[in-house]
Formats: sequence, C-alpha cells, structure tokens
Amino acid sequence: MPIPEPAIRLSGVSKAFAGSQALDAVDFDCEAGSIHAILGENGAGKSTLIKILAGVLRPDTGEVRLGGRPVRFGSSAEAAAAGIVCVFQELSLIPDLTVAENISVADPPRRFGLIDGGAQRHRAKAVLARIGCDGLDPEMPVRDLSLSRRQMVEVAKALARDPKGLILDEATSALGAQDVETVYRLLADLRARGGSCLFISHRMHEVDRLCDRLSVFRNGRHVETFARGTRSAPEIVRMMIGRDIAAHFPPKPAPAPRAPHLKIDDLRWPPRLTGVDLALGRGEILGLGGLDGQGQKELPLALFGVLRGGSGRVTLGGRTGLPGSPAAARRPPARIALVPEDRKTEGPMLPMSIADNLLAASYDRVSREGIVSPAREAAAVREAIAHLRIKAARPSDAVATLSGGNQQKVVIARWLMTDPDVILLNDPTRGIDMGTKQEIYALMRVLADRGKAILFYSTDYAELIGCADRVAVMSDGRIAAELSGTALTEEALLGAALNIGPSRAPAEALA
Amino acid sequence: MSPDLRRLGARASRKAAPLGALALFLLLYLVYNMLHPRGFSGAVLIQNANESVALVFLAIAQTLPVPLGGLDLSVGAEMTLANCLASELVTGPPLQVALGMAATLLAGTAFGALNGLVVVYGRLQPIIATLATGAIAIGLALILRPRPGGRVDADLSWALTNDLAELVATWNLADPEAAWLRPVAWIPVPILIVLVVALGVWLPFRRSLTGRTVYAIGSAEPAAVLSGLPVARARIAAFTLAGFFAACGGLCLAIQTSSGNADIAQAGTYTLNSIAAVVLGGTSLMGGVGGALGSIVGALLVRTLSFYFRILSVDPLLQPLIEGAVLLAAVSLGALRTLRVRNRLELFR
Amino acid sequence: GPQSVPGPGADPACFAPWSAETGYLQWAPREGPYRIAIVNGFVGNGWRIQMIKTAKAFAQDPSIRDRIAEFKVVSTDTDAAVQLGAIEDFINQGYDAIVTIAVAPDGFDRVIRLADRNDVVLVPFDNVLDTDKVMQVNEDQLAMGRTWAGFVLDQLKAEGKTSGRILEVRGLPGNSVDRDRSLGINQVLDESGGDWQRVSVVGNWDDGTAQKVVADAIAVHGHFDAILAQGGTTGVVQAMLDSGHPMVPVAGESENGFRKLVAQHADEGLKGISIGQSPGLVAIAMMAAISALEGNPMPQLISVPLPVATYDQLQDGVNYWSDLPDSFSTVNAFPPCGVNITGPAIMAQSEADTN
Amino acid sequence: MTFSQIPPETRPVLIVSGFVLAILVLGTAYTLATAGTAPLLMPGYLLQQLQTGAFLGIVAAGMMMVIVLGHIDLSVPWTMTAAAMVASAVGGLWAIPAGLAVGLAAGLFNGLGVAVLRIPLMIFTLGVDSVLRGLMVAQTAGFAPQDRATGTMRLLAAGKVAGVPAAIFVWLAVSVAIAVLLRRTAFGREIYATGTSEAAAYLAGIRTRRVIVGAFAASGLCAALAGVLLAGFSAKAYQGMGTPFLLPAIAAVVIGGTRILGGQGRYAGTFAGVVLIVLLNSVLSIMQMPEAGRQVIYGRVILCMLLVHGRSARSPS
Ligand SMILES: Nc1ncnc2c1ncn2[C@@H]1O[C@H](COP(=O)(O)OP(=O)(O)OP(=O)(O)O)[C@@H](O)[C@H]1O
Ligand SMILES: Nc1ncnc2c1ncn2[C@@H]1O[C@H](COP(=O)(O)OP(=O)(O)OP(=O)(O)O)[C@@H](O)[C@H]1O
Ligand SMILES: [Mg+2]
Ligand SMILES: [Mg+2]
Repeated sequence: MPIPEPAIRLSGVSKAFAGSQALDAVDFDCEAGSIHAILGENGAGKSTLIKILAGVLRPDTGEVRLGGRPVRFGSSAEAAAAGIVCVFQELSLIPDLTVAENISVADPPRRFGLIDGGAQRHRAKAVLARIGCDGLDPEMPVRDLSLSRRQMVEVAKALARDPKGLILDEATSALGAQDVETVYRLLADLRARGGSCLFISHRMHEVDRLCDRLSVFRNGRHVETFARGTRSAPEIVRMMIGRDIAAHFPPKPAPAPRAPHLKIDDLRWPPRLTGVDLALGRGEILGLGGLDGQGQKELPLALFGVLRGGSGRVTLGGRTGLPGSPAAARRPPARIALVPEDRKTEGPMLPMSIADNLLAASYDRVSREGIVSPAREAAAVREAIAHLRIKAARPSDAVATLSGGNQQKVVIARWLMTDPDVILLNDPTRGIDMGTKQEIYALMRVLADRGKAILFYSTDYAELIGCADRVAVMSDGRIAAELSGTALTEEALLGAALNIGPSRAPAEALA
Repeated sequence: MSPDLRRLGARASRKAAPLGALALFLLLYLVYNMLHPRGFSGAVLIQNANESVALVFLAIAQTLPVPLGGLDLSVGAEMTLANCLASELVTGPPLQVALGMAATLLAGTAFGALNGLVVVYGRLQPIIATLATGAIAIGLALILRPRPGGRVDADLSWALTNDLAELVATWNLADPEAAWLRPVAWIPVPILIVLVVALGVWLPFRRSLTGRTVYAIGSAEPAAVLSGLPVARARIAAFTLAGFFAACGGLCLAIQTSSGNADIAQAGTYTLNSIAAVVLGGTSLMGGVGGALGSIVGALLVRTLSFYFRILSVDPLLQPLIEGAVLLAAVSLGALRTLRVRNRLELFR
Repeated sequence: GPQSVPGPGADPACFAPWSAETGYLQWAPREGPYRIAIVNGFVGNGWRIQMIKTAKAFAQDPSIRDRIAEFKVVSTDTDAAVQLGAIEDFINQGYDAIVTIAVAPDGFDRVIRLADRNDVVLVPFDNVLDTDKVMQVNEDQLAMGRTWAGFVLDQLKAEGKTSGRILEVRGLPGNSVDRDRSLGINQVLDESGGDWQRVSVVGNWDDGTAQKVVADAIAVHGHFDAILAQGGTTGVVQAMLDSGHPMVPVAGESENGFRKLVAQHADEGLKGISIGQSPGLVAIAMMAAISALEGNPMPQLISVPLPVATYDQLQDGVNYWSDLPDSFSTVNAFPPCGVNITGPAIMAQSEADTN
Repeated sequence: MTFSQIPPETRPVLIVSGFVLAILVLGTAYTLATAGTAPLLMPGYLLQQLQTGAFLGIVAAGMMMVIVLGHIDLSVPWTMTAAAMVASAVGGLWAIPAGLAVGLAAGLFNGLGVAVLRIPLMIFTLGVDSVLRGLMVAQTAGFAPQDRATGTMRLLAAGKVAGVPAAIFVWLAVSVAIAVLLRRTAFGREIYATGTSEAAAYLAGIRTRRVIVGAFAASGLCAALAGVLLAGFSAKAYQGMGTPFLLPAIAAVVIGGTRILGGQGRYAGTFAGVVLIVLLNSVLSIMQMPEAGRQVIYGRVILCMLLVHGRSARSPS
C-alpha cells in the first residue's frame, strides 16, 4: 500500500537572485490537515519559498508536488486554480480598487462574461462576515483603509478563493488581538476540513499557539522540521540564527549622563505623531522600538524636514526649530543624516554607479568652483568603500549589482561622507545578512564613540537590546516607555509595545 | 454622520476631479447657450455634437494607455489613418458601406494592437514607441491619400450628422412624425453614436477582467502581478482599444467631412488635445484612476472653450494667447492638491 | 440658396469670372448692414496674421464700413471638425455671410447645404473647395505657374540658353495650390521644347525649409540655371547668397524679403519675377460677399488678377517696403476693385485698433 | 574586447555610430548608382549638412537635460520662435542677450510649473508652448516688428571660420558645455540622480526643485540659442520657425540611448543621434523621397534603434 504523499512537497528547490542564493536545495513537506509554521530570520528565504509555491517565482532547480502530482505554475492565477492561495508579505491589494473588487480581483463572478458587480458585492459581504469584518464597506477603496484592515481584506481575498492550501506570509503582523483570534479560528476551520496552511510569522507566541509543526530556515537552507512542543524557545532561536544572539553586539559603554544634543518636546504630526518627547545626547545610541506603524517611520522624517505641517519644539545643538528640507537638514548647523526605510525607492539610486550614489549628498565636498574634481572624487569614493568594506568590483558598477547588505552600506557611507552630527537610521539592517549586520552594529558604536548622536529604529528587538544604550518604545504616535540598563529586556520591550504588564511567558515574549 | 452618507462622501471625493470638470462644463455650456442667439436649440446642439465627436473618441482612446503610466502619442495618427481609409472604403451600396466601416474600425484596431505588441514584447516606453508608430501611421495615411478628398456616401454623411428625425427621414426608416419617435427625435446622431460605443464597448471592457487589470496596473503593478491578473494581455488590450476608439474618431471625421485628409498637423493637434482632455477630465497621468466619462467631459471642455470665441468679441489675434493661457490655468488647477500634501515624499509618486 | 443665372455679373472688372465656362449665382437681395464672419484655419504664420489684419483694416474701410453691422474673425487651427463647426455656428447665429480659408478642399458638403438652407453666403478664398456650389475667390494658380516659367524661360533665352538645369521648389505636399502651380510650371517647360534637366525639392512654402532644401540641392548639384520657387523665396535667395551660387533668374512669391533681395541684386543677374497669393484676397472675398448679399449676380469662381512684379518694376514704398519685415506679403492693391490697403497701413492697423 | 565588455552607457553611442556609417555607405551607393556622384563623401556637403544640423543639435542638447530628468520639454518650438523674434525685434548689441533671456524666462517658467506645481509630465510645457505662440501672434499683430537678424547673428549662424561654418563651432561649444555640465558638475550629477529617483535624490539632500528648474532653464536657453541662430541663418525670424525641430530633437536624444524615463544617457549619444538624423534626412532628400515614405522610414528607424538598445541593455547577465 503506497504511503499517501504529503499535500505539498518541495524537493531540491533552489533559487538564486543576482548576487544571493535565496533558496539552496530545499526539501520540505507539508501534510494535509495541518498548520505548518515557517521560521527564520530576515532574508532566510521564507518569502521566496512561498512565492515559488504560489507561482510568482519559478525555481531554478527542483520540483514542487501537490498531492503527489508535480506542478509548474506559470503565474499566481495558475496556482490559485490548483487551490494554492497566498497572502503575501508585501500586500497584493490594488489601492484604487474597492474592497469588493479586490476580494474577487482575479476571479470575479461574471454574468454574460462581464463582471457582476452585485454578485461581487455579495461575495465580499459574505467573506467579510466570515472574518468578522461586517462593518467594512465593500465599496470603499482600499487606499482609504488602515494597514490592519488591509491585512484583513487580504485574508478575505484569500478565503474567497476557497483554498486547499493557504499561505500566510506575515499576514498577522499588523493585526490586533481580536483579528488575530479570527484568523486562528479560520485556520482551525481550514484544518478541520482537511486543508493545510503555511504560516510565516515572527511572533513566536502565535506560532506556538496555532501550529502543528514548525520548520526552521536559515540562509536559504531548510534546517529542521519538528512537531510543536518538542523544542524550547531558545533552541529554536539558536536554530534560526545559528548562534547565540547577544554575543555579537559590540560592548556598550557604561551609562553616563549626557547633555541632550537633540531635544524633542511634544512633536506632533497628526495622526501619526501625537506628542513625542525625546532627548538624545552626543555619543549615544537611542533605539526606537514598538509594533509596526506606531510613528517610528514618521519621526525621523519629521526631524529630517520631509514632513510639512508638524508642530512642537525641537532643539538641535542649542538652536530651536526643524530644518525645512533634507537639503537644509544635511548642511550645517543641523548636520543630520537619514538612512531611509525603503531600500528600493528611497535609498540608493539603483541604476546609477556606486560612486555617484556615494557622492550624492556631498558633491560640494569634491568639487571646486562647481566642477567636480576627478581626483578628489576618486579618493573620496575609495575611502568610503574601504571604510565600510563595501564589496564591489568597480566603483563605476551600478548599485543594483550589489547585494542588499552592500546597497545598504552604500547609503550609510553616503551619509558618513557628510560628517553628520545626528544620524537617523530607519531599520538599517532589514534584509541584511548576519555578517553585515555585525559590521553595522560595530560601526554604529564607533560613530557614537566619535560623538555622533544616533537614533536607531529597528523591528528586531534583539538588535535594539544589543546595540542601543536606551530604547524608546513608541505606541500610537508617542513614546510609551523608555528602557535602559537592566530594564532593557525583550519581555519589557514587548510589554511596552503591547501596552501590557511585564508578566508574560518567555516563549511568548520572544516575538 | 451616517455610514451611508460617509460612503457617498468618500465616493464623491474619489470622483471629485471628473465631477468638478463636469460641473465646469455644464456651467460653461449653459452660459454659451444663453449668450448664443439661438441657444438651447436643436441646431446648436447638433453643431456642437458634430464638432466634438471626433475629439471625444480620441479622448476615450487616450484614457486607456494613461492608467498604464504611458501616453499614446499615435492616437491622432491612427485617427488620420482611419479617416483616409474610410474616405476610400465607405461608399457604394449599403452593404459595401457597412463593410467599409467595419474594415476601417478593424484597421485602426489592428494598428492599436501593433502598438500594444511593440510596447509589451519590445519592452519599450509607450511614449516613445507610439511616437515612432505614429509616424508610420501618418506615412501609410499619406500613401493611401496623397491629397485630401474622397467619396464617402453623401446620404450617410448627412444622416449621421443631424438629429434622429433627419436620420429616419433620410433613409425612410419610419415615419419621421411617428409618435414614438417624437420624444427622441431631437437627439443628435453623434451623441447617440458616442453613447452606443461607450455602452457597447467601454462599459463591457471596464467590467471585464482585462479592463480591471488595466487600472490595477496603473494603481500598483507589482500587486497586480502578485494577484495573478493578466498584465501583458491588459497592456495589449489597452493599446488595441485605443486604436479602435481612434478609428471611431477617424470614421466620424470621414463621415462628417465626406472625405479623408492625411494632415500631419491635424493629427498632432488631435493627439495633444486628447491629452489635454484626459488631464482636464481628471484622469491622473500617473495612472490608476480616471475613466471615459471624465475624458469625454474633458474633450467637451476643450471644445467649449473655442465656442466662446464665436459669440464674444475677442480680438482674433489675441485668441491663441487666451486659449493657451486658459489651458495652462486649467491644468494648473489640478496642481492645487500638491499644496495639501503633508508628507513631501508623496509628491514624488 | 442661390439661383444659377446667366452672366454677366456685377462689376466684372473686379469680380472677374474664372473662365468663359464659369457659371453665375444670385442670392435674393436683402437689407444691409450685414453680419459677416471670417473663419480662418491655422494662425501661426505671417501670411495668416497679415490676412486677419487686412480683414480688420478693410472692415473699417469707408467704402464698406456702413454695410457691415457686425464683423467677427475666428481661427480654428488645422482642425477640420472645428472649422466646419465654426461655420455652422455662424450660420446658426444668423450671420449673413461667412468668408473662409478651407482647411481642406473637401468635406464642406454639409455646411454648404446648411448655408443654402439658411440663405447664408459662404465664400471660400485662397484654399478653395473642389465644388461649384459656392462662390469662391482665388488667383489662378495654374496661370501663376505658367507665368513664372514663361518669364524664366524668356530670361534664359535672352542669355542664349535653351537647355540647362532648373530647380523647382515645391510647396506643401498634397495641397491643390502646390499641384496647380507645379503643373503650370512644368507645362510651360515641356512646351518650350528646350532640354531642361529638372530637380524638384519640397520647400513647404516656408523660408526656413526652402532655404535648407535649396542649400542642399546646390551642394549636391553644384549649379542651376534658374530657380522656380512656389514660396519661401526669401529663403531660396538667401541660400544662393550663402553658398555663393551665382545670381540666376528666380521666379517666386510676393514676399517683401524676396523683392528686397531682387531689387538689391538684379544687376548681378538676379532677374526675378514675383507673383503672390495676396492676403488681401480676403478683402475681395468680403466685397464679393456683400455684393452677393445685395442681390447681384456673381461669378461662381472669381479670378483675382495675378499681381505680377518683375525685377525692373520694383519700387521701394510702392510694391515693396525696405522698412517692413521680410515676411510681409507685398501685394495688397487691387485697383479694379478700388482696394488699396498699403503695407504701412496694415502694419499700423492694430495699433490704432487696440486704443 | 567583445561587445558585452563595453559599459552599457557607451553601447548606444557605438550602435548609433554604426548606423551613421551604414547610412553613409548606403547613401553613397545610391548616389553613385543613380547620378554617379558621391556628395555624402564630399567635405563641403557634409559640413553644410552639419551646419543646418547644428540648430537641431543645440535644441537636442537642451532637450537631453530635461529628458535625463525624466521629463519632456514640449515648449521648444515657440521658445525658439519667440527668442528669434524678440532678438531680431530688439536688434543691435542686445539682440542675442534679449533672445536668450526669452528662452531663460520660458525655461524658468516651465521648471517652476513642473517642480513646484508638479503638473503632470509634459502638459505644462505644452501649455507654455501655446501661450508663447499666442504671445508671438499678438506681438506680430500689435506692432510692426523688425524681423531682420543682426550681423552678429548672421555671422554666428551663416558665417564661416577657416572654411568651416561658424554654426558648427557654436554647436561644438554648446556640446562641450553640456557634456561638462552633465558629467563634471555637481548640478549635472544631481540631474541624473533626480531623474533616476526623485524621492531618493530628495532624501539625499539634493534640492530637486532647483535641479528641475535649472534643467528646464538650460533647455530653454538652448532652444533660444538655436532660435536666434536659426534667425541668423535665415537672416530673419518668422512665425513657426521652431515647429520642425521638436520631434527630431526628442528622437535624436532617445536614439542616442538616453532613457526616456530619465536617469541614464550620455551626451555623446545625443550628438551621434543628431548626426544620424541629419544624415538620414539628407539621404532621403537626395533620394527625393516623398513625405509619406519619409514618415514611414523615420518611424521604422526610431523603433529599430530602440529595439536594438533594449536588446543590448538586456543581453549581458
Ligand atoms: N526580487 C529579488 N531580487 C533580488 N534578491 C532578492 C529578491 N527577492 C529576495 N531576494 C533576496 O533573497 C533572499 C531571501 O529573501 P526572502 O524575501 O525570501 O526572505 P524572507 O525569509 O522572507 O525574509 P523576511 O523575514 O525579511 O521576510 C534575501 O537575501 C533577499 O535579499
Ligand atoms: N523638493 C521638492 N521638490 C519638488 N517639489 C517640492 C519639494 N519640496 C516642496 N515641494 C512643493 O513645492 C511647493 C512649495 O513647497 P514648500 O516646502 O515651500 O511648501 P510650504 O507650504 O512652504 O511648506 P512649509 O509648511 O514647510 O513651509 C509645494 O507645492 C510643495 O509640495
Ligand atoms: Mg519575507
Ligand atoms: Mg516652506
């Protein structure tokens, strides 16, 4: 009697992008009637794995089997037709279409070959009711929804296709407790009906509560698959990271009282910033934490002169007032640098050369009478590349040819060339490999020791704890708590972020 | 505020630009009619409709490539090609006239499809690709019709450029005095043509998966790909339909003038006016939102502007200046939104 | 609509019929003063601007001022639909006569029908229509071509040449004026029996294009024995001067610049003939419209005599003006019609008008 | 060195140069076969072609700045005309400065409209074009303008220096200026950065608004210079003199490998693109190709070049 094949099986799947091996000969099984967690640090290849399953990417080598039959999807539409539906990490909603249109976007109900608006609305209403979002107007354009509502619409969109295999890639990252409960219930339903679910989340407590089996990935490799409860949380973390976390951060100096170089009083930019109070001294690394979307992205932008119509009192090195533009922010007396969040559109100019990217903020330093001096230019570029150990063949190569970590280094190097006093880092290690991360951590400390004031936002709590002298946790547009010294623990960070007391089980706190 | 009201408000604000354009047009048109010695009469309406119909079609044609984040600079040339083709084909016995019209539309559609294929498979920017194909279309039109002229069926020409009663009378379709006809007899045929095409082609397209994809691409292309929408097909379809609508414009022009004219300058004027119409109609050149209704209104606005010179006493040599200044001011109005942007990064999208 | 009537028409010296076969039209007379509109097409060149200025000046002329109740000019650019629309709009507004320069020689069937229904006199001039249903005003383009070629051949014969290389600079492709002028030129060359090698380039009737293509042609072919240019003639001569081409007989339009150059270089061999399509035609068209409204029988096709000036007839301040722009069209006097709007008068007109 | 080793920025320049050679060879073959002469190989003829090409070249140089920025300047035709008309109306010593001032003003206005009001793409410059046209029609109407070019304008455009038309030297001077501006100045680099990603450039502390205004001003200046020279060449200014330059200028820039969406392109490519268009035009007119055929060939050549560029950009890894 043949052993039944698992619902989803990947064998020997590899996928390489220009410069990085995202997946490396991965074997992976997911049983029918189960919820299967996929764990791994940033850039481990999780999203790549599920994109291959969902037909968005094609594997370089290897085979995907559904219920024993080999499949090769050309598009996500084909995957959906085979019952595999995915909620992607980067949301796949169309902002200008309505909720109802988005829910049935690729497979709308039709009459006489045309989209049947009425049926579409009914379908949307029904699915929204199933996910407990009865209040949501199906005629509302998605653009007007909050991030968490959008995530729920994504879930509704996936459910509307009646999937046999549902994939959620960090689909709950912005959801509140109640919505999370709803999703749990839906997944349980799916499991009961014999469907399977792949569940990607950085929140360990979710994984712990929901999933039957867990698979850990690291650097594009499948490390291990095990049943829930068979491994302890620290064991899992070690599996993900490959070593212990804390050991790899540079030592922090002893806490010392510092005169604030940057002082923020009641900074408001409604609705995202609702009264931020913060002080930052020279030589200090101030971490910024909290759940996603609590104003951490806006605070650096406000300080950098990007946001208009803010209010509050900001004192910088004795002067009061915010710079009016990034151009003003980067020049004396402010001397601020910002490493932006979105690497694709706001950071490096991908098709341009490394040299031009490095110099973008400091042409004035390498030119005489407005004419760029080739010698000075070459020297500055050489120095920057050496300083941050950017791995590049030639400075004239396009930044797009670099790995993500090196692209990020180019942006950091660009700003270091301007010799700033205040450095605003917006999640600088996102999608960056472990080694580079270490380099960036060390660099941050070196810069702080040279007297720079560093504001450092990260989604990674371990990183905040390891690097920052002090961490301000944001919630709802203001600083909810400030933690430092021994009070700076993941438990406390999570508690402050969720606005709950510090009485949580360690496994759950390891979010 | 009740949810219903809020929803209504939200929907209205989404359509704010087209609605504003519509209100402006209605106001201008009302005043025009009040100033006109024979305002609010059938004759004036027919005249205005005839003058506008070709541009209206071109504006609809331009509406589709715009959400894709490109412009079709060949619509005027496609119109000219169709116009010249129609001037050769739309003549003779009724069957031949019908076939000629079909062939004209088909040719325009095919040229549009060619645009789409070049853009999709040549991976070229629409603006520059259509600049080149437009030159080819004009060249073909000039080969077809080295000098203006043609022999479009005269009855057809007359019947389709008047009101419904005249159409019925020209071809003895029914008793022009019949009671059932009376309520609609005053409607100019060009308006009916636009309605029929809009209802028969635009609406179905808008409500097809392909049509939805066109807008989805403009709104967020990566999301459209992730959602499994037929992206390549939608691109080709958009340019194909643009060709079809441009051909409708060319056919209407041929019928109106009973002739064809491979006029390069005229083709350019139409292309540029079609872009102006689309912008005035509230379709964002950055893609995503907008629709045929807005573009139709935009085209009518462009036309209404020139109506005014005929009823007001304006120094003829100042007219071009006034026209240009009004166009500039009108497109600048749409820019007021940038003053409300609070996160300057949003300016760059 | 008008009745077909036998000739002769009113004031045949001014409103000369095109040929013996030209028919006559007559409208029912009506009381003046009249409402007259001019529907122009393109407006971005000097000729059109001068035409509009001439029309405005002439509307103020004492000879017709009292017969005009309302006078309006609109330009429609090169958009056939708008031009037809403007004509129809003026018909709807109850104008008595509409004078126009057609954007295209075809496509006016509908407005002609409407004009006839509403007894409106529609007068195309300059770019005339391929129809005999309306009264039109023009100069005989075929004759212009023939006169040019005849003059040039005479000059060459005087030099003793019966063969050689001749450059023809054509106008806007596809235009009937271009076709007729070229036809006239080539007929005469053919009839002359001489052995003429002909090179033809397209100058679009504008100085810039003409200058460039003539310079090219000179660079390629080296030497021409004569040049026949439909327009942009200032540019043609400029190209000869710039390339050091010897001065040879040149036939061309009536641009002020051309006449200046001919006056200047005639003794070096620039034996020029200048015949032009005058923007002043608009005045004749307006007069014809008024005459028709008064009920006079009118030729269907009115031929305005060709305003010829040869190098030996040029006189500063009379048929050219050294102080006026090159692009100014010199011919504005039509003595048989009593029309004489001088260059300075036209150029001054608007200043007075913007009071 | 194989083709794929050449930096991608340089490839379009080589491709276009190849096309130029091909046109020279085919054109000469044609003239040899039909007339037995080879004007395309005669320096005199070539120089004279480049002389008229110089005006297009100068317009294209300005247009390139704007296209590198990811925009298109549609106001070029009447900026040229207005500059030429004003220059010859002013006359005397101030003729050329006055003409250039008109171009500068038009460019600044365009730049402000695009950069501050952020009016979409080309629609603003299109509006500026019609306003300029209106102004020129009105100005011709309002008084009798002097339309003769001054001696200096004549000299620069139609004069010869050592047997070579002076216009070519002007073109070369502009070319060097623009090439240096784009490659060697902070402003030039900032144009590329802004054209690549305005958001990224803005966040890098580049004053993108100034860059946009500056590039449009440069384009206006170039158009004005071309207009003033063209008036010098024709000995006078005339309505509509700029119209034939718009599309060829855009075509030359794009053929030369500048990305229409901005951020990439070398001036050498634009220069070669202008030469290509000028030669193509000469060959077509030597062949006495009718307008219809010209349009078709024009369209095909642009499409071909684009497809070839696209392929060469994709082919290596
Ligand atoms: N389109 C792409 N082009 C180039 N490299 C890519 C692309 N997509 C992913 N990568 C790289 O592949 C690797 C795996 O990325 P993937 O998105 O699968 O990570 P992940 O495990 O989902 O990380 P996260 O937890 O941050 O979502 C990363 O190094 C990433 O930089
Ligand atoms: N770097 C930029 N590039 C392009 N446009 C910009 C840029 N910065 C601002 N703008 C736009 O230019 C116009 C004026 O900008 P400015 O920053 O002066 O606005 P503001 O109303 O004065 O703002 P603030 O409240 O900060 O003083 C606005 O339309 C704005 O959206
Ligand atoms: Mg991921
Ligand atoms: Mg300000």
